[in-house]
Amino acid sequence: MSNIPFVMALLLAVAMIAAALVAVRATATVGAVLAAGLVSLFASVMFLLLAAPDVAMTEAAIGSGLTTFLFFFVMGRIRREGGGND
Amino acid sequence: MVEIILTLAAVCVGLAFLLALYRFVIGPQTVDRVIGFDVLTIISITGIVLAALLAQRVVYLDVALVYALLSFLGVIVVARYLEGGQ
Amino acid sequence: MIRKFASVVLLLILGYAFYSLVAGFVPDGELNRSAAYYAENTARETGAQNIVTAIIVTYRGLDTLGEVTVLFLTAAIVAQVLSHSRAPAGTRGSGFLPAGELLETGTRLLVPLILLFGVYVFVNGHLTPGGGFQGGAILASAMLLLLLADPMRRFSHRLIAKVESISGLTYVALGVMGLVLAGGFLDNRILPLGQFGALFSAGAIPLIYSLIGLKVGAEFSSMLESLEETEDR
Amino acid sequence: MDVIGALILLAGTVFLLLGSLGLLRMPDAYNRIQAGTKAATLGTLLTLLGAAILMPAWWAKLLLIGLFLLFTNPLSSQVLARAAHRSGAALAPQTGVDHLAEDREDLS
Amino acid sequence: MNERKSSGNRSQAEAIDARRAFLLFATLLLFWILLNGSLAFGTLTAGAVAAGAITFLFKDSLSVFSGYRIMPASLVASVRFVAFFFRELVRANLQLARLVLTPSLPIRPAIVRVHTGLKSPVGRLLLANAITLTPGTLSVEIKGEWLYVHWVSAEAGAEVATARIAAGFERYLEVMYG
Amino acid sequence: MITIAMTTGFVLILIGLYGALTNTNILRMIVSFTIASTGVNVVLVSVGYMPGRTAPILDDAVPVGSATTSIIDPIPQALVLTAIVIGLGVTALMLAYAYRLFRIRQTLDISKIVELKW
Repeated sequence: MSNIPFVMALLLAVAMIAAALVAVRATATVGAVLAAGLVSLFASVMFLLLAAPDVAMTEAAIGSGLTTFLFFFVMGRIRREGGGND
Repeated sequence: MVEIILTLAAVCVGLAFLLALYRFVIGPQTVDRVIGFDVLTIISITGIVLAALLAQRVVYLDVALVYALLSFLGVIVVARYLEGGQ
Repeated sequence: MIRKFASVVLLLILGYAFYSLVAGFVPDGELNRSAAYYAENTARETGAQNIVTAIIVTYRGLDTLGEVTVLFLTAAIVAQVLSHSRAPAGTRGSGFLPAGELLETGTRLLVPLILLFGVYVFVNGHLTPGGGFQGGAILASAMLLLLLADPMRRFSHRLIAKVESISGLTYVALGVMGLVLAGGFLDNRILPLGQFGALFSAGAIPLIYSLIGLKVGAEFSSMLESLEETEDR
Repeated sequence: MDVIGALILLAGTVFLLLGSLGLLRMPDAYNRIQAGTKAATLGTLLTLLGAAILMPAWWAKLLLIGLFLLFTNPLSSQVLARAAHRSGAALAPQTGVDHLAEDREDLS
Repeated sequence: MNERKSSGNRSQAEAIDARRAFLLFATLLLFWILLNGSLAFGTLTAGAVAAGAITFLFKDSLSVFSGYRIMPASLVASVRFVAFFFRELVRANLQLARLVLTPSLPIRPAIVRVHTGLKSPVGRLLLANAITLTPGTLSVEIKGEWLYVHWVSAEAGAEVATARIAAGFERYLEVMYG
Repeated sequence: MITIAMTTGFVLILIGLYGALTNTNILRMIVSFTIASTGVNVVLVSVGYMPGRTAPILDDAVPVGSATTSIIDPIPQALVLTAIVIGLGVTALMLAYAYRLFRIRQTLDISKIVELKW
């Protein structure tokens, strides 16, 4: 029972590192941005397990939410002007 | 008794998490990654509810609400981007 | 090639430094002195349940004022930079296609609820996790949903600017009132502390956090909007 | 009572697991969306119900999370499926008719 | 809306607008009370102020009850709709579980047209959402009176599809929203 | 728990730095930067964690009297909260300038941008 948060943290650590590797190595920029959002998302669950709900909420709403949205808006503008996808 | 069942539930969540993460990592298209993102967010909500149950703190549930909002908005932003521009 | 080699060497050195940091880390057994002070005195001095909120709004209120100012400057600079790089004629915004009918209906249905949730997050900053910054981000997310559902839609710039400047001004005015009526700049005891745990308690903290929330929401919205803006010239 | 709540919670997580399995096994994007959205919705709803039985004082927040998911989850799946079709995501080879592609010209 | 209206029409439109605003306000206040989980005076006041401001600023917003016909028959239909919906949701998941656990994955997907007669926006949204969550179907696009549905185990014909997919929900939604 | 979180944070910083150093696309560099900043935040929060204690919110679960012995250090949390918000500001500025650079140079690849003046 007391091991559950520990195992969850371990899983999240694996997932964060995998998503970060995807973000760095993926071929398409869209995938990279999504993976970065996912890293922030898992970081926020990790903050919750570290007993920091305030930080978890901030990371979820700002770090994972608005940052990803800003990226997609800029990418939309760049694509509209004929910029390469990669 | 309850503890054993909760541990089993946590195991199921962990397995589901790993499977969805695998789908996210292998792709192959961006749409598949977005689906993986969506399902991972929702599995994270379940994880947050479990964490709140284990820590006996009701305040953690606010973060789950932010997550529900975020999974919706994130998927819609990416979908609108993938639809293509003018 | 040299570049890759150099970066790998740098990462190895950094990795060794980080390893020694992790290996030598010993977690605290009990709270250090400042943390213990906050844990003991927050409830009595500020009446807030959430100690993090008390630190951000009251104990370190001046830093938060600086933070909000930095965000304001960021929004202004983003608008300035983008206005210097006009898009080619005939194109507009980030060029999303018109949305489907279901998304439009869903947006009309969900935006009020999301806005109300944002208001809940920043009004309850002293009771539950969350506060002005998170609530402002949620308000901006609702604006984003409106932008996505109808790319042609334009918000009134004047309304956003007005909300931002009025809430910023009131924020500073409340700080000065703290200087006059209570112990110092941004002191929350200008209003009665009220009953511990109620919505209207903790003096001016809910008011200040609501103002921060409105201001931050307006700043994020204007940031998103200047990225989406029509440029037909 | 606690045991019933925990069992409902377990059932929810089992549905989540099956949904993830479907996500992995299905051949094309649309089928994956189907598997993901159905299983995730029911799985999360059952988890929330189980948590509400275990902790009766939390029912209001849990109810809100459930209602919100019930509205947003199918909507985001629909938007995603529409975007997938518009961006030309491939259908699985065993797919039969595609009326939407036939009607696409007079739609847009 | 038309610029030139007779005064009778205008007052009718105003009454509809007022009703919609009131429904939105009531929904928001209910949402606020559930969020806070308390009925203290201060909480209610703050909620009323916030809900009023949102109702005033976002006039074209809808609530779940916009266009809802308040009468006993629609209340009965709502209850039966919810019950039917949850039964279908559980059935959908069981079917999905069987499908996923079968090694050969016996699917025969297709995108079919489904006819709908609903006019109210909220009703159409509820119909599409319900279809997405029922066994083996996923709504992809809605246009006019046609709904395009991705169907995992397809059978032939638009009539069959309409009868199998949409009719069950439409029966109740027509009573509820008209 | 602390060790896991801290190690993850440091590994994220390293991955982010690696990405920022090896990618040539500006957007990818900004993505790597956000990953590194997330890693820093994880490290900072994990420093403030103490095993067996709970979040610094004094509701029914944590009575005021026993706060000193049952909550974790709130100061790193307040710090990280500020850091996340400022991180978004920095990212927005970087994105705006990247877009400006793209408008002038018509490319996002820094290895194709050779002039110093722009």
